[in-house]
Amino acid sequence: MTQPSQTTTPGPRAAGSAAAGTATGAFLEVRNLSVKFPTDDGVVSAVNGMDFTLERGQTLGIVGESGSGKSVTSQALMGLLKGTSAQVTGQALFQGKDLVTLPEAGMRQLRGRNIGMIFQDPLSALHPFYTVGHQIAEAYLVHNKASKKQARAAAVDMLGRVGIPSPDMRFDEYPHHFSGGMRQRAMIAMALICEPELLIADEPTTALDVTVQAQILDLMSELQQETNSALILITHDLGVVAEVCDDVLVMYGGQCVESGPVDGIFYDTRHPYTLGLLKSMPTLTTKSGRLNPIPGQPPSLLALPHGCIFSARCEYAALAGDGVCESQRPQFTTEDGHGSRCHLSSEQILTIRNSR
Amino acid sequence: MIRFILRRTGSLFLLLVAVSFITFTLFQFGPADPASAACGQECTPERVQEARVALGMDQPFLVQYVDYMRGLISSRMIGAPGAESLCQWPCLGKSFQTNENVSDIIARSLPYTFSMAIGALVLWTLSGVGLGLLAALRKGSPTDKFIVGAASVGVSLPIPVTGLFLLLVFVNQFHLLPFTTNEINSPFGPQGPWAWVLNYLLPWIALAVLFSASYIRVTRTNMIETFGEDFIRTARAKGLAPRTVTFKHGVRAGITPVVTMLGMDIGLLLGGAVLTEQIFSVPGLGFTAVRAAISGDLPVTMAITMLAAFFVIVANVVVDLAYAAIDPRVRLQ
Amino acid sequence: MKNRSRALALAVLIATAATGCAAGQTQPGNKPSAGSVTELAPQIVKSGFTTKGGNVNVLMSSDFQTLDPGNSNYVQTANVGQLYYRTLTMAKETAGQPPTVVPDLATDTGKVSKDGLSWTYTLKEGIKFEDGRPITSADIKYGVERTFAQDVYTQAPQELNAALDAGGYKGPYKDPSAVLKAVETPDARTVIFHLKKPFAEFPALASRSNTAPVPKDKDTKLDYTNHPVSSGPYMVQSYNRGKSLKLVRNPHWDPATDTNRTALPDTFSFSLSTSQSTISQQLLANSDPNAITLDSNGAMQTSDSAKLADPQVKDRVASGILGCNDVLSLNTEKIKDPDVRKAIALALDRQSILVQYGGRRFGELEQSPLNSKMVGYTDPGLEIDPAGKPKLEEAKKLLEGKDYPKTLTYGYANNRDSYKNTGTVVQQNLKALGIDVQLVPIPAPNYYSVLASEQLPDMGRSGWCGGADPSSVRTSADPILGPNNDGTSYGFSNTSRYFDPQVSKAMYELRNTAGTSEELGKKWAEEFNKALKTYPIIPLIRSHTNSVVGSNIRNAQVGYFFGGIDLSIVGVEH
Amino acid sequence: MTQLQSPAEPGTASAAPSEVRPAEARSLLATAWLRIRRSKIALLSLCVVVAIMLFAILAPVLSAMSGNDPFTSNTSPEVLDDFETPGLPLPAYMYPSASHWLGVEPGLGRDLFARLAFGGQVSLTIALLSTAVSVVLGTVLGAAAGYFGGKTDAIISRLMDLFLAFPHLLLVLSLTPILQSRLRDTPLGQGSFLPMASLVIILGFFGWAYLARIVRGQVLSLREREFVEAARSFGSSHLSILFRQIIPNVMGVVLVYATMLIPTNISAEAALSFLGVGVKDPTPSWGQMLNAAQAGNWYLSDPWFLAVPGVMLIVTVLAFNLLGDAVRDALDPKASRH
Repeated sequence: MTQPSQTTTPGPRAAGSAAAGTATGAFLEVRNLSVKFPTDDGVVSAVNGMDFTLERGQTLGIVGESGSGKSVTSQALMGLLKGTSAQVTGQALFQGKDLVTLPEAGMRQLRGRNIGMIFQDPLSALHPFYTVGHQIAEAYLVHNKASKKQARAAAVDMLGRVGIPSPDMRFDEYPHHFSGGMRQRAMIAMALICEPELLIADEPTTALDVTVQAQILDLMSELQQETNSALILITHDLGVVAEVCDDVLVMYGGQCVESGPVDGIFYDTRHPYTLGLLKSMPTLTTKSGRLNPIPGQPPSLLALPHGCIFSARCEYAALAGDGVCESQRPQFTTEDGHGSRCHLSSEQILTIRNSR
Repeated sequence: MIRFILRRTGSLFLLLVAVSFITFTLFQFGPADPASAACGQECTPERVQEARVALGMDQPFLVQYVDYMRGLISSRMIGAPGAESLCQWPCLGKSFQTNENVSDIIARSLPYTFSMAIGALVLWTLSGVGLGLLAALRKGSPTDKFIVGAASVGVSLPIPVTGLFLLLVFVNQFHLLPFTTNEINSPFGPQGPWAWVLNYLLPWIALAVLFSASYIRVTRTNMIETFGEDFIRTARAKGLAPRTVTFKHGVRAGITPVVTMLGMDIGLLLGGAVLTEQIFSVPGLGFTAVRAAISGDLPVTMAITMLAAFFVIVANVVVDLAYAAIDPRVRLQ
Repeated sequence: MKNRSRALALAVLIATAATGCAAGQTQPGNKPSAGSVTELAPQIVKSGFTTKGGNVNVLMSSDFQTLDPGNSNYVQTANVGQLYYRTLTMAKETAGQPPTVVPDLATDTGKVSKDGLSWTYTLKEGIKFEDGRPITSADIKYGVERTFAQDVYTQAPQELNAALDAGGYKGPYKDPSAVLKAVETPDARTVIFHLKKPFAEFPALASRSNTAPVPKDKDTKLDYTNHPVSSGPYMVQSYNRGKSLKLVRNPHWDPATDTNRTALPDTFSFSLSTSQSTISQQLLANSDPNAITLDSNGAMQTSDSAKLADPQVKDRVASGILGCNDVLSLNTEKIKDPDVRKAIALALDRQSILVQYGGRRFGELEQSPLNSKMVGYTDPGLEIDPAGKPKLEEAKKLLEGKDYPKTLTYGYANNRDSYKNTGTVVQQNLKALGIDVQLVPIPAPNYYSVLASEQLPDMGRSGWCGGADPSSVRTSADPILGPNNDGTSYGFSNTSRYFDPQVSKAMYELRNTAGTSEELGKKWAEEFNKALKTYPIIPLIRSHTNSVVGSNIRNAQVGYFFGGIDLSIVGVEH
Repeated sequence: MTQLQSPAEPGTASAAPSEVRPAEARSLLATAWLRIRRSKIALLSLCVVVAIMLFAILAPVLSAMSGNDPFTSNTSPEVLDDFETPGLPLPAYMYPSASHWLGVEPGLGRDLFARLAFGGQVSLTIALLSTAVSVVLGTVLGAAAGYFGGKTDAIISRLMDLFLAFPHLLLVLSLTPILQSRLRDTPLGQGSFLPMASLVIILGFFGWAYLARIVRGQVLSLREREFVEAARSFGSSHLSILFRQIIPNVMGVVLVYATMLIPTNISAEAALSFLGVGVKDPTPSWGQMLNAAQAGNWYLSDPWFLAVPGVMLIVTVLAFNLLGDAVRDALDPKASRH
């Protein structure tokens, strides 16, 4: 990574648009996706109108603080919210099928085979009572007509591919016998055993230590290239994003506040929140860069503000004038495949960026 | 594993010694004097003294205790000088009331207690776990609310009230069920399994209502918690069928606290369901123990108390082993 | 549950279960005016039956404490014992009457020497044990010897032994060389008993189970209960403790030697663990036409009493008065003034107490703990109302200007509600006299030893079942209010601690007086009534028993002494 | 010091889901109260509990209003049948009427309303006091075991094992008469105090082990927390740390357990008195009334006699149970979210 420059030069991999365009026939197209949870205390609006598209071979990073709705988005895509009290609206077209309206039975066919998912904490995400191998073979058996022996062979092979030494022996071990990194490799093996076209990784490295993080990220990139699958990487670690992603989507309060090619986000930042995120990174060159919270509290999802969701914490809200930030929700405006949701003009943003 | 079992057996032994010693000691301070109970209205001090000899109560306290405990290790002679008789191992003494071997009394009472325990157990486990699971799966639905409400009422039903109510309605008023008879104490008896079921149905229901209510609550809470676990999400993300997710991944993990509870309850119940046996006149261990406690029959009280404690402790060990079978993480230790 | 304790000690009988009734006389619906019911006629179910054969099912809520005649103080054992052991004489039951003493193994009820100190019995010929061996005088003597080993047999009956001049004899076990000189066996058919003092009722003592023959080589000591060797019409075929007992005919029993037992059924099957409520429901519903019960009070619960008048049930109720009665015993050392004791007696609402015992079907109010059927009985003429109504004004008048205890304790055995409830009624009644009564529960098994100890409550319910000879005044009067062995103080079972220099001395002297039962009975009754008029005890309830039997059962009578169906004459239609 | 205490976050309160509401630093009890107020069932059960308490407390007043007391018997033939079923109340007296609000009992003809009210006093006093005994014993012993560790812990833990393994009811059955005979000559053993004192001691003594186990677990983790470390470094004594730092921080768990223990103890009193070893006539308690209903099979001919204490007992236990659930949900949101 070099120093951020002011010129926006979309990287070669940023061909696909992350904007709200109508790229009909896209591999994955999400339109106006919203998720609400009714609770005792009122309706929690976790995701409020997400739009993005993704093509095979691409990696999309979704970034945001905890509670910004990124995990809920991924779960909505996996159909994991079906059968719960969550209300999911909008569209998520995956190879033409709408994942939002697809019934559970249909969704189940896709899960694991077409869409794989890697979870944050592999220790809790793996079943403690079954061997690692069993759990991977099980994933294989759901979608393949195969004998247990074949499933075992496939699982052992996969364990080997994700870099687990003597996989045949480790097959019969339990998750608690594995180290953290090994467990995450096993998780990845499980997610990839049916070679899905779309892989969603929900904070895959958060629970791991730094050296292992890098190995896991490398492994994921490698495997993605091998299978030419699409990858959604959910993280709050901008370092990870910079390293792996083609496009980036920044979430705040259940909304996308900025999205675009990775270089654009880093060097042509267009939203004060993203700026804040970047500013809070100690240095971009260290991989351990964690987000230090921006002053103030994230908005209550029970009652979102009428104006810009970020206005309460935005240092520059006054610059827009007329209290427009407090009263009016800004539109998502796209320019060169790089969009943001802010009342400030690009000049004002530029000034702010330069003044840092 | 062997060390684990050895250690548990060791502590089991110590606990039993403690339990027996406490029971034995307490009895010495009891208001009921078995010796003077033996001769009733003509209890001259001389006769009481003779009765003490007959019951072996003329010996010092510790000698009595050691003698009693010796019977657990080998056969021993019991009785007044010149009229001793052999008490076969395991010797739990002889009843002050009938001079019967206590082990025979216990052997006689056990089938009743087993009959009570088994049926109630099956009834409440099936209904408790089943309804708890159903409520967890339908969380928030009217079904769930109804089950939770019924469970709240269920745990609040004291056995004496339910027991007497069941007797009043089913036996006395509407003659739907026969009076419990002590002739039946196993499903393999001459009267057949159906008579056995009818005979014990009311006590089973009285027990099961209370127990299944708490099983519903524990199952529901644990299953809801388990269904919220990450590994359930993982299982769904693999594309597993809901049934597989629920039972193979969910129930297996969520059922462990229920297994613990079940083990402890079995242990408790095998020691005799005192209240239920009393209300339905089932001469199991609890019933026998109450009779013995009232009439000052120390050997019987002692033996049943120890046996009950033994069941609880063994149940503890079995629960631990079951845990190890269910949860591989426990095997490590 | 309430009637669990069937430990009716035989000789100096404890009345723990003291209930009875006779439904015969009173018509349901026609409420008798208070006081009109003095005694209810006994009812025998279908008497005059003579057909042999069949099986009788005897339902019991728990096992016999013992079947060993040498270790039994229990009426149930005595009742079933008629079937498998015989004694020198026998107390033959007649419903509603004290039993009559008749010869059994002996040819007569005993020949007394002139000084009244020796009784001689001659055994009948042809009497045999179940193994065919003839019964000899040695077997009788050994039976008596065993009952001296009280350190082995805690329930060994002692009335006979107490009368014998036995020295310090302690039974055949501890010191096998010791000899019981008080019983002599000059030949195989003669038994002579030597007494300390004359005892006119000795034939009744000879009917006690002490004189049941026990073959020495078959004595298994405490295990003898598992198979007592039969000398009677039936023998033990199988005995499953706590569950069942089966008696079958003893082939060596010769009916020619035994006119007391009709022994009609071929077998008796005892079920030993059916709950009381089940027994009463089964009998009321006639679900087993061959069934009877030996449980006290016919296993009836208080609330079952209304069903006894049911037409389906009425003809199957055997009922009769019992020898047992309950009194309220006052501690005369605490309540010294006879007027105060009389005031307490007058203030009692005995009718309410009867209700606590289950009402008129289960007992009747009595004016004396002695029974008018006893030989030599006279009425004491107490001023308590025969109908049980309190005489509060008279009571208050008696107390005027007196200094009397303002708080008293009432002790009761904690095994029956009627005892406790009696206390509640007493508490209520005495409140009117300004006396505060506290109820003190006492563990039932130790009740009488507490009454004999320093913890004696000021008042207590006490029971009495007729003594060694239920037809004799003496064997009741002496233990209830008599002095101790040397005449210097109150006697051991005299729970009111009554001791009057004159009256007690007279009683003491009567003990040494020889004479017929009738002569002595009158004298005893006279002294006893003198004592009674100072109200050391207040007569309460005489018990009745109702025992419902199955519809095939014949000759069912309730024994005055046994309180249950008399097994020696019962029969069954088959 | 005070500052160190205030952020006390006793494990239970920290679980407020961050997606729902910002974690505001509300006090434990205030939060709990807010939650209880929001639940209709919790409010209703609270009202019922308060009403039952008042009923018991006001027993002398209420029964005086009805013109009866719990001890006066009335066995006159106008009240109780004296022939067909001797002792059974005549219909006019069996059921509620103006003179006897809940009718009279069979056998002795005492006023059922007065006995129910006074019985409530006895039953509830026993349940509350024995709960208090268990809670104090359990908290102190559990906290001591967790805090001091080592030998203290070993001894207390073994003791807990022993208490949990013992067949309680059997032991209590043989223990209660012993205790009662010991207490008889002490001030505690006078009149109706006797059964109450013995039951309080026995139920209290047998209820602590389970709570102690829970508290011990909590304290084990608390012990390593900063504020305890800090107090220790300031040189506070063990006792002061135990009572000022540790125990206040386990009060949430203790409160939850206590509210659940009350109905258990109400049932236990009923069970023991029913078996005849607890409260005995003439002292009324709900268990004693059940015992009286079963004695002589009265409940078969007079079911109302069983219904009065039975329904009262069920309603009370149910109300306390529901309240206990509400308190637990309120204090332990992790459990309540389900």
